[in-house]
Amino acid sequence: MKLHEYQSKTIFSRYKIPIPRGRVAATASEAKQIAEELGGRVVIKAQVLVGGRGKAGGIRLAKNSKEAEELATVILGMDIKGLPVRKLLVDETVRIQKEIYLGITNDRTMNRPVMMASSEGGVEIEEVARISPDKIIKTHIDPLLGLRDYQARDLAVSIDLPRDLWRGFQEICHGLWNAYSQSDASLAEINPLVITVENRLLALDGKMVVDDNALFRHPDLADMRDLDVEAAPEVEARKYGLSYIQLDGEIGCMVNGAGLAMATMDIIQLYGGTPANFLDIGGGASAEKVGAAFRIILSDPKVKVVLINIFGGITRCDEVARGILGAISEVKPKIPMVVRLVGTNAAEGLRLLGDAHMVTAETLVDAAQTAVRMAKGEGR
Amino acid sequence: MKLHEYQSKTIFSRYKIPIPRGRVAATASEAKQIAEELGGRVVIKAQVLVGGRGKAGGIRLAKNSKEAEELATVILGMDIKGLPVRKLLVDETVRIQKEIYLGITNDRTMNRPVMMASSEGGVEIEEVARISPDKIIKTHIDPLLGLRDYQARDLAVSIDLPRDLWRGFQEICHGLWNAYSQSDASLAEINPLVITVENRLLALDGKMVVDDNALFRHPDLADMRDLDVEAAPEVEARKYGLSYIQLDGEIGCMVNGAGLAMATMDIIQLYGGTPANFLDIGGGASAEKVGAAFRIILSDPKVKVVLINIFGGITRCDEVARGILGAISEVKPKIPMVVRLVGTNAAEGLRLLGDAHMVTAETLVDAAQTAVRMAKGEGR
Amino acid sequence: MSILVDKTTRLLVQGVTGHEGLFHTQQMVEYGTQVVAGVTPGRGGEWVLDGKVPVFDSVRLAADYTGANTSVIFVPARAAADAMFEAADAGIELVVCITEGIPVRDMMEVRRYFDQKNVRLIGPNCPGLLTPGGAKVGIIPGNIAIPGNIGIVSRSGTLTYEVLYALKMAGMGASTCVGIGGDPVNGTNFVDVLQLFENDPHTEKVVLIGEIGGSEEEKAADFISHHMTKMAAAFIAGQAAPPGKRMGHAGAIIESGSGTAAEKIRALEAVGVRVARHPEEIPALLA
Amino acid sequence: MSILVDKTTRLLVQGVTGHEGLFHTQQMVEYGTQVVAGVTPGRGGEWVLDGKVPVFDSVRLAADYTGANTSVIFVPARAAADAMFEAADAGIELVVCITEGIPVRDMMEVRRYFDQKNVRLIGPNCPGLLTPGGAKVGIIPGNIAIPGNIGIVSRSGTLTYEVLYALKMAGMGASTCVGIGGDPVNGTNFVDVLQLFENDPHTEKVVLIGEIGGSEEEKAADFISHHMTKMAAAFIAGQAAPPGKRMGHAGAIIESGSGTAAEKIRALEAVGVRVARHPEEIPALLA
Repeated sequence: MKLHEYQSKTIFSRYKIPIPRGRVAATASEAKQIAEELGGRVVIKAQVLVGGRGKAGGIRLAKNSKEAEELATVILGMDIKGLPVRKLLVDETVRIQKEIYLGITNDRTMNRPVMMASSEGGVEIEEVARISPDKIIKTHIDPLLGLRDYQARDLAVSIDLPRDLWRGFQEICHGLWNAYSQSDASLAEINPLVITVENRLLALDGKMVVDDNALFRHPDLADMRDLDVEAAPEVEARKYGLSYIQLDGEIGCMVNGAGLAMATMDIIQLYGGTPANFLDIGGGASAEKVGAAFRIILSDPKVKVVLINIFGGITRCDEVARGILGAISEVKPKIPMVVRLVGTNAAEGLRLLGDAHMVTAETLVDAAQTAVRMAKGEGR
Repeated sequence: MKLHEYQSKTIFSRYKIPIPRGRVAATASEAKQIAEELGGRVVIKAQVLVGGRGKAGGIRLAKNSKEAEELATVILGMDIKGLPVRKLLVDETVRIQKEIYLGITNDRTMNRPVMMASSEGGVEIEEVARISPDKIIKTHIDPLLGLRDYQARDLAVSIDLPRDLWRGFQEICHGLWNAYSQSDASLAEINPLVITVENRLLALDGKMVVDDNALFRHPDLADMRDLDVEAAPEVEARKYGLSYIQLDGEIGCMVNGAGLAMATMDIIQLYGGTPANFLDIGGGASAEKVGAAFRIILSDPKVKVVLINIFGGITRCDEVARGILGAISEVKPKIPMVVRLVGTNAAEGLRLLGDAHMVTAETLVDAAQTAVRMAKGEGR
Repeated sequence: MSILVDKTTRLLVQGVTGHEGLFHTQQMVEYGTQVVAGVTPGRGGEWVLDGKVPVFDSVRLAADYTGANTSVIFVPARAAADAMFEAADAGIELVVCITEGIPVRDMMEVRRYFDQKNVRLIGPNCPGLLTPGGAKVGIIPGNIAIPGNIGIVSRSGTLTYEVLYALKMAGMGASTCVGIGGDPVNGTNFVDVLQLFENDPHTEKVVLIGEIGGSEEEKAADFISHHMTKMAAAFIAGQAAPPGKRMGHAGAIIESGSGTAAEKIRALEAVGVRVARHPEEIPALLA
Repeated sequence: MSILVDKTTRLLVQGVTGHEGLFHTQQMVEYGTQVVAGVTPGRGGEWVLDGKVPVFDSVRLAADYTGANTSVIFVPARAAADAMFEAADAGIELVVCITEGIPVRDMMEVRRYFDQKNVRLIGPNCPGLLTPGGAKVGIIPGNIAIPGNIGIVSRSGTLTYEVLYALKMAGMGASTCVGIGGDPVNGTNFVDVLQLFENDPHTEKVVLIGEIGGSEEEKAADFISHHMTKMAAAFIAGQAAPPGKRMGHAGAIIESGSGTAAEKIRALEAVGVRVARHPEEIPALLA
């Protein structure tokens, strides 16, 4: 789960990481008032969970509170990469001497977190990694020991930070590590971490991504979720324990198991079709779950055919077939469907569906080819 | 550093360990007032840092607040094993179904903490260890992992705790572990941990010992130190960076190094004398340090001779000799002294002291035998 | 005839009285696996499955009484890390964790501890192990595979069943099928299992089923190139997956442009592995 | 001729610019030890001792530039654990920590980490190592010992000097003297060092200097009885010490009636170790 800049920075400040003075605003008049409190000159930042806010005009400098109000009105009316701007962060302005980078993420090759620092801050770290990878200094953190002080110091040494800033930098490193590990984050990033002309370190921008699986330990973080970020059907799917991702194609997919769901998308593509989504219905296949899956798939107007691919292992295929029939009688989809059932009691399941005049297939190849043909309007 | 019962229980309650309602009192009228608040019937417990308070009459039950005041007056007038009672803990009374034991200490053989539980609570754990060692269940805690939940559960299983109390017991185990590790304790003990007739778990008595070396991380705990516990000269010695322990003998010792200080006591005993103290003056031997050491040794009226045993390694013996002479001219001790210097520039040091008419010795054997003879009034 | 589990495996089930745990314990017993004990704290002294399996309050007690050497875990995600530590500390040699949705931080701690203790962990978020005709430890349906000489290792669940079933339909059997799970941080990886298959005299060919995310398939390719003599075929799921999106499995994500199916297929083909275009093609590639 | 340190030791000093660190670095250099680097964060690029020893900001940099393989630590107690982790993570093989007063919790974490990494730690709260005529790593005065064939291992500082000096006065020399320190949780213990002496062809006899507290002397007795062929003498300090009081060293305490000098002497004598009544008796016992 991604957190907004203002949420991330609030968490950082709890861990003693210095951030600019500022507050979040939902209206232009709030923005004006905050600007007044901060002395007029402020930076107004759209709070949307996508990169490239600046280029899209979502970050603007206001010279006084009146201008702050005007700019806030403009930015609150924007959509950035499809996401509506509902909140603004109004921060004091800062005079910058230098921008550096500091972040933590999980390195899955090493099975441990890695802290990264770079003297090249203010640009995307992937960009730095591409152009000058030697400018990114990494130190892996032992998950049982946590960040050691010497590691933070080594980063300061390696990015050639002036010595009078080492102590403060080390404290920020520890703050970021504590914020990261105590929030079960998978990313915590300060970019840029600036050195002001007054020679202070300040976290100008912040980003955190939290492990969804750990939200049960963090009800406060779970409450921060911004539903605007995700497509509505993805939110709906999660309610039913379904894993759904919308794509651009024409063939809707309903599959049990994530690997098999990917393989189903792949084979559709292999035979010249385009998958409309990834959808894993998980274990079992109750009429309720299948029904919800149908509704979600069909909410995408691009879908021309639905391909149902179920491997009956522990779940018996005849039960799955009955679930599908129940859901269909409720949802009444108006587009064709291809069903492939395989495994335990597959024959019985296919017979039940065939009796209901559904298109059935025995192999994955057959199912995919049929779906592709039907999507192209070629009939079975 | 040992903490009082009331201090330990305050810390426990911060870690969600249930304790009886109650408060600390320094006067009888305070005790009366607390008893009134608690409904009259209370238990009054002397806060002294020695075992056996109960047997000494330091723990009494009051049926009402008037009796609480009377008993408080009595107990505040007591000395228990030489320690004056300056504070009382006034706790609500509790109806007890069963007493169990729960504690953590460091197992130096295993280099890790060990949590111990026993169904035999309310008596000293050493006593249980002697009589029925199989009644003490132990689980070692990995210092990098901390207490795992299954370990707490295993203890509950092993001491045959009723199942409906497991959850609460596990929470107390975690609370005690957190109190222990976050306070840098070397002992944290709940004895007894009682099951009340209402079937609740309650920490009736508590004991904590904190690692002196870690007090720099815990200014709040350092403030809890009770200077009444230690003999005044030991407190004085710590001020000067000296390590001093008073004993019952006649020969005062001043030595550099803990091992050599013990060996000096041993050899005095070997030759029929009795050491009056352990004293390690540490590295160097400035006139100030030596002077403080003299004053502390001489504050013990039993001391008849002082034996100074210095190994000059990095420190040169002639410098030590000058320090001794300086201190002597200031303190002017009236009892005889035997000085042994060995190592770097020992000859020069001994010459300086001999010139000042002090008894000098070259070997430890000689020094010890001379001191013993002098203590017995046999002259050199 | 197999790796990791067989008829001599003495299995203990953590979370045996839960809905999932009990159902799959029955399946495992029916398959012929020696399920010697179950663990559910607070339920010690009971028996499940009509007196077939005794329940203990802790892994240590269960292991002491029954000599269990392998454990399979069905406890909820929030208790799973503790269950793994409990198994490792009780001297269990092989721990198979079926549980899905365990926080990554927990798994990093577990992995760190297991590495150092030299206890083998399979999973989490995996279907477990099946040695057809020998033992079933986990949730792979027993009836979709027959004994044989093909070793299968996979990050996926039903996709693996698909392959096992396709092999069975083609009259081909498996020595052991190992589901290593779809989480970004897990225990045993492809290379570990390939090594075991390479050393197993009864495995003649291997099938690797990978997916997008991470670089374990690339490491497997490297291992195959330098250390394997046996024939290998593979399938990689996720060719049609978009970047930056988690495809169901926590580990199945293309990040910063790396971990794509194309890269993995290239790496495997470069070392002579035959990569199937779809799962049903696997039997033909092994023929 | 020695164990652990000799003329080939490439030594790095952590805390080299502090008062103690600088003084003892000079002593070590004068003794002939190869001190190749010092570390004080924030002082990298400077030189100490008239340009003899370069200072680095971190152990990793120092080790990379100078090939240091051994480190001696003089940093304050609150930074000592971090210094030990830093040394271990930088690939230093032998870490000698002189610092006194380190919290026990820190040392338990350090010990746990070092055990697993297989890095050798001597100390903390110890005088370090002296191989007379070879190298001095720590604070043992160089002039109180001569080269020879007696291995010495001790929990104490000045008491050890006393023994070294007594041996020198008797014309007897040491192969290596190892001060393992007086803390309750430390790195290398008696048994580890005895094992090294047993395997060292140039050590013919050993002296063990113990004290009250713990049970390392008993373990040493057990080891001597089963694994040592070389002659051993010992002295145990604290026969006159009262129970329940810490005698200066954090580890020197008789707790719950165990860890007494009498027990330890009994254990050693029972396996044929000659135990001196006082330190000056040692040379006679070895003759």
